[in-house]
Amino acid sequence: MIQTAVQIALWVLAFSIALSFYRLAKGPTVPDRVVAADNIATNLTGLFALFAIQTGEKLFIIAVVALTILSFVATAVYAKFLERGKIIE
Amino acid sequence: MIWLLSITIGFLVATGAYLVMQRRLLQVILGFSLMSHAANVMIVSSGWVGDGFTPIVRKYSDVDPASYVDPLPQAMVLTAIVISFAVTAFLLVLALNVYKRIETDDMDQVRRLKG
Amino acid sequence: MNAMLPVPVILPLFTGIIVFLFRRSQRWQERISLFSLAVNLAVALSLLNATAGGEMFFHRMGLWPFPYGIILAADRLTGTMLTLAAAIVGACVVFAEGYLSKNERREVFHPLIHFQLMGIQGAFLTGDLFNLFVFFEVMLMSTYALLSFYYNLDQLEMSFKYTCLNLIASTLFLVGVSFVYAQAGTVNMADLSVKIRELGPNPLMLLTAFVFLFVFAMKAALFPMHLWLPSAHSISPTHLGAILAGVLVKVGIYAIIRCATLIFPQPFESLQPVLTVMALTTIVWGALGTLPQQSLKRILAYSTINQLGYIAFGISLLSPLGMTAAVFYIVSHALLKSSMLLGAGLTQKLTGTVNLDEMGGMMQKAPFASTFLLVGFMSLSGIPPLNGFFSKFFLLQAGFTQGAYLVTGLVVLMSLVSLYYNFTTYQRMAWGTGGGEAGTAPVSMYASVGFLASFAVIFGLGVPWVYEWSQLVAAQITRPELYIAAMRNAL
Amino acid sequence: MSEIIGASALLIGAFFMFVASLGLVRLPDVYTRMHAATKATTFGMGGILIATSLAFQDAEITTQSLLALVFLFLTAPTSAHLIARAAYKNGPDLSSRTTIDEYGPYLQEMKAGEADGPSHHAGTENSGTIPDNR
Amino acid sequence: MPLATLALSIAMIWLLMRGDAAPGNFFVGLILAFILILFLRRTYGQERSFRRWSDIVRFIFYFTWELIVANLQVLRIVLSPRLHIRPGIIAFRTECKTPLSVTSLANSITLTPGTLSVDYRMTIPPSLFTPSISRSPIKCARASGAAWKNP
Amino acid sequence: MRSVILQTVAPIVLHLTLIFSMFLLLYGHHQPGGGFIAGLMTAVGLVLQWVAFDAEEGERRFHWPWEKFYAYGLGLSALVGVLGLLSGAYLKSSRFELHPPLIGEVEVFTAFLFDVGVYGVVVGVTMAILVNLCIPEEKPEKESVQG
Repeated sequence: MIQTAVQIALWVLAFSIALSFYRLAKGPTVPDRVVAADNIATNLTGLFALFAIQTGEKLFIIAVVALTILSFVATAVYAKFLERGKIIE
Repeated sequence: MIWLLSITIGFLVATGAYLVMQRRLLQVILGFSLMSHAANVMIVSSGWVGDGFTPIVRKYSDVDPASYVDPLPQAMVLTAIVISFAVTAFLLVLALNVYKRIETDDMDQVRRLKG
Repeated sequence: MNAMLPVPVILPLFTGIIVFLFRRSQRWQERISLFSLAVNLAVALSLLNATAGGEMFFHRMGLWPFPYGIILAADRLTGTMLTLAAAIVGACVVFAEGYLSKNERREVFHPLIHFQLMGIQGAFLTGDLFNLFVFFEVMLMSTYALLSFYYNLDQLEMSFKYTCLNLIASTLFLVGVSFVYAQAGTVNMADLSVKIRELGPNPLMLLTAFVFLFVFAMKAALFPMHLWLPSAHSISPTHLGAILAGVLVKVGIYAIIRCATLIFPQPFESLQPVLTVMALTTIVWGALGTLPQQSLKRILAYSTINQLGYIAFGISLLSPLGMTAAVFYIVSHALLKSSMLLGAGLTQKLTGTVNLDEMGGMMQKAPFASTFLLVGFMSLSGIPPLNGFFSKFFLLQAGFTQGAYLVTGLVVLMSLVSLYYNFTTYQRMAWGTGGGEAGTAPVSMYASVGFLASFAVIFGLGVPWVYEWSQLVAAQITRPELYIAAMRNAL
Repeated sequence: MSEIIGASALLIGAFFMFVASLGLVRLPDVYTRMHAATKATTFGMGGILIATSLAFQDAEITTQSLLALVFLFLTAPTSAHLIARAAYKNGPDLSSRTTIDEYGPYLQEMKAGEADGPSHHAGTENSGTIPDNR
Repeated sequence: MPLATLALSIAMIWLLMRGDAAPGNFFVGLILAFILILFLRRTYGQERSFRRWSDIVRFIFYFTWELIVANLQVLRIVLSPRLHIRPGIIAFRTECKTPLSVTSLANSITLTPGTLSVDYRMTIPPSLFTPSISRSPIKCARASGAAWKNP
Repeated sequence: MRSVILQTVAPIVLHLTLIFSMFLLLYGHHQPGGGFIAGLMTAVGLVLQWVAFDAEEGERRFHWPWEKFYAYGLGLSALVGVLGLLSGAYLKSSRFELHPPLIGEVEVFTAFLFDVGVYGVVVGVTMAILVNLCIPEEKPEKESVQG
């Protein structure tokens, strides 16, 4: 039951990552691309959680936490860079 | 699976090689780090990847030892990642110093300014 | 003795840390550093003594079972190279004490040089391919930092170039390791040797061996990858140039020897023409490259390339005789070239320049320094009583014995070119005219140059013993089954 | 029972992640795209993490995914705010459907204020002007 | 927040992370909290305030409901064949003055229907700039903003 | 321009990150995790502070001696290796069981101390690089005598 759901969800997430990649490639402005990249990162976090359910491996949950932190810091840094042209004032 | 890895490695190397041939120092550094990632993926794929379990032996687990992924390449990759991290950081410091000196990170400009 | 094997790795590591913590007090930094280098030399000598009888030593880090874990191994070649490294680095540090004026970024110099020494000695000691990579990287990383020592633009650019080239080499090294691991399933050198022999000749293994040859040739500055060497020698501080020429490139040569004899003996037989062509091109390029140079250091750098070609030629013969000549050449060239680069640094300190035409008349102004350089140049050009003659002589002997007449003839021709450039260089430097007054230099600088230069004479007079030792080393390394059996027995 | 709930939470979560990406593609400008991306991905991740804790039935996993969730709710809006602000300052690029922009005048005022020196902005509450339908 | 509360909550988070409520773990968490506070002591300013617990619980329920509504709205907008949106950036007054309250307001507004926060104006009157996705939620946002009292 | 929202969130995230990195460091000998990842996590949290506030404020808030972090970290790791030499070979890990009051049984491996050393090295090196990158120190140019 849940394994079937995981299979479906994996495909859905893969497709949504592909859509985000479209925005990442096309995005008329740089902020568009940043939003797309952030979205891809969140989707990847979701994928990690799905892998955790699929394989029964608890470690992936820790990876989820770590990835969340990393993607937030990356986005913050990128936004800062966009705004000022430098990261640390 | 092995096809996916091969394509990934090829893509990383191609992108890295393209970036390495640019004039800007930052792009060169990015290219090198991409290429080292390609090498890392290659090492991982030299062990058995496939459908194996993560190579962590737990108490009371009844998993057949043969179905674990080979852990040695992963240990090696960890070391290699640390090393490439350090080298990339060093290169960034170098590039920043060049930039501070002459206000550009374009290699052609560097040569011209040096005369 | 087995328990002593980690010492050449741990000792520089600890010294580096302690010296770093003592960076406020330069006097203590010097004392600790020199003391540690002396102990290191003693350890290396005792290792040399212990391996002399043909015994091999192994140390398993963390007591992991045989094919896994980190293994340190020592045979005669290791002992020789360790002693060389300890002596040359020690002399260079003594030299640097005088060369660097006070407060000139010493707080980074001492720690970095010890980390570099750790990498070098680890690379000589390690018994598996992956740790060779790790120690290479430790060594290279401190070299990168040392190359950009004064942070001026030339050094930054050169350091960037050197780092990029070595990054390519490191990436390829990893690729090679992954090839090896995918085929043989191990990275331990002795284990690999057995497994590769079992696998038999196949194209992929040939490719792997070629990748490794390329990687190590980059470190050893053989032909297609030699371009970094001249600028690295001439722009970096002299003591680092001496370590580069004396030890660092020898690490690459050492790795090629290990590959050719122990790990990939069969693929290297197929690769022999490649190696020979590389060696010859290096010889020609190095010899001809010296001719248009104005700077003493650049001439020495091209001469280093030239000499590395000779060593590679010796290895490319892939016979005990050629290996003997190569080992003899390594030993004599390491001591000789580092002494000459230090001598160049000494004249630079005295006259403030390395441009030959601006020196002029060094023989009157600085008799000691130019005498040391005279010994070096005479030895390099192959004047009989000095060791340079014998190293070339044994090489040619090996070449002719194996019937490689055409190739060896080319080598003879190129040694005539080197005779020419060595004499013109010395003539321009020592007897020319022009140039300003010579300054003074501390005694420690003279002492370190003299210490290294004296080996040219000592080895020249004591050729039989050195040659006999080289034969012993070559006899051991050309029979990999000894190494494998010893490792299996010990572990 | 818990399996059914877990599976449906998983599917709902994945569906909302998909909606976010679709919104990213369909909507006209950065700000509206960010609406979709921020809200729907946060909600979707919530669904997936709840499903994870239901699937494992393990205290450690439950608490860890709860932590990840808290983290996500803390960081996702913040990063949206940062990107939105950076995007506006990089050139507003509002879509042609935009009806009102009260932020632009404020920014100009700030710039003028920085040029004139610090001053209090009293009574700027209604300074936002409603532009014509562009 | 007083340091004791901070230490306790760090220990609680530690327990959450370990997923094992053994007393030993709790003490390890306390020791960790002590070390962290020791290292971070320079970063703690004066301003720390805390809402009442009942308010927080009420807020969480309200927020969850709003989150679901917001997502349904996004769903409707994205999946409808024609885009029924009239976006705009509006400023609305708040009574929040401390950074913590502003942050929590801004972050929760981002996740509730129709709005996103761009910037906050600390000058008088404090107001929050929110790009909204359609015209009607502007009122909604003003309403929900008004619901926020200064804690 | 600074952001009030980011400046409020950043310290909270720092706390969470530090706890999480401690969790990674102490996760246990039989589990993955360890010094390197934990150090990187800590460094990420600290970098966020530098981003949210400016460099001077970051320096003021975190006036920690980064170079000592990596010197002592490296020393600790190497020392653990020497301790292993006492029980057989370099880097040999040995196991202790401690019974500290209030905490209960703790299984300690000397490899854990090695990890702590690695943690120090990673945090120290990363932050030292960061601090040196963002505070431009105008050194007088020292030209070497060159050839």
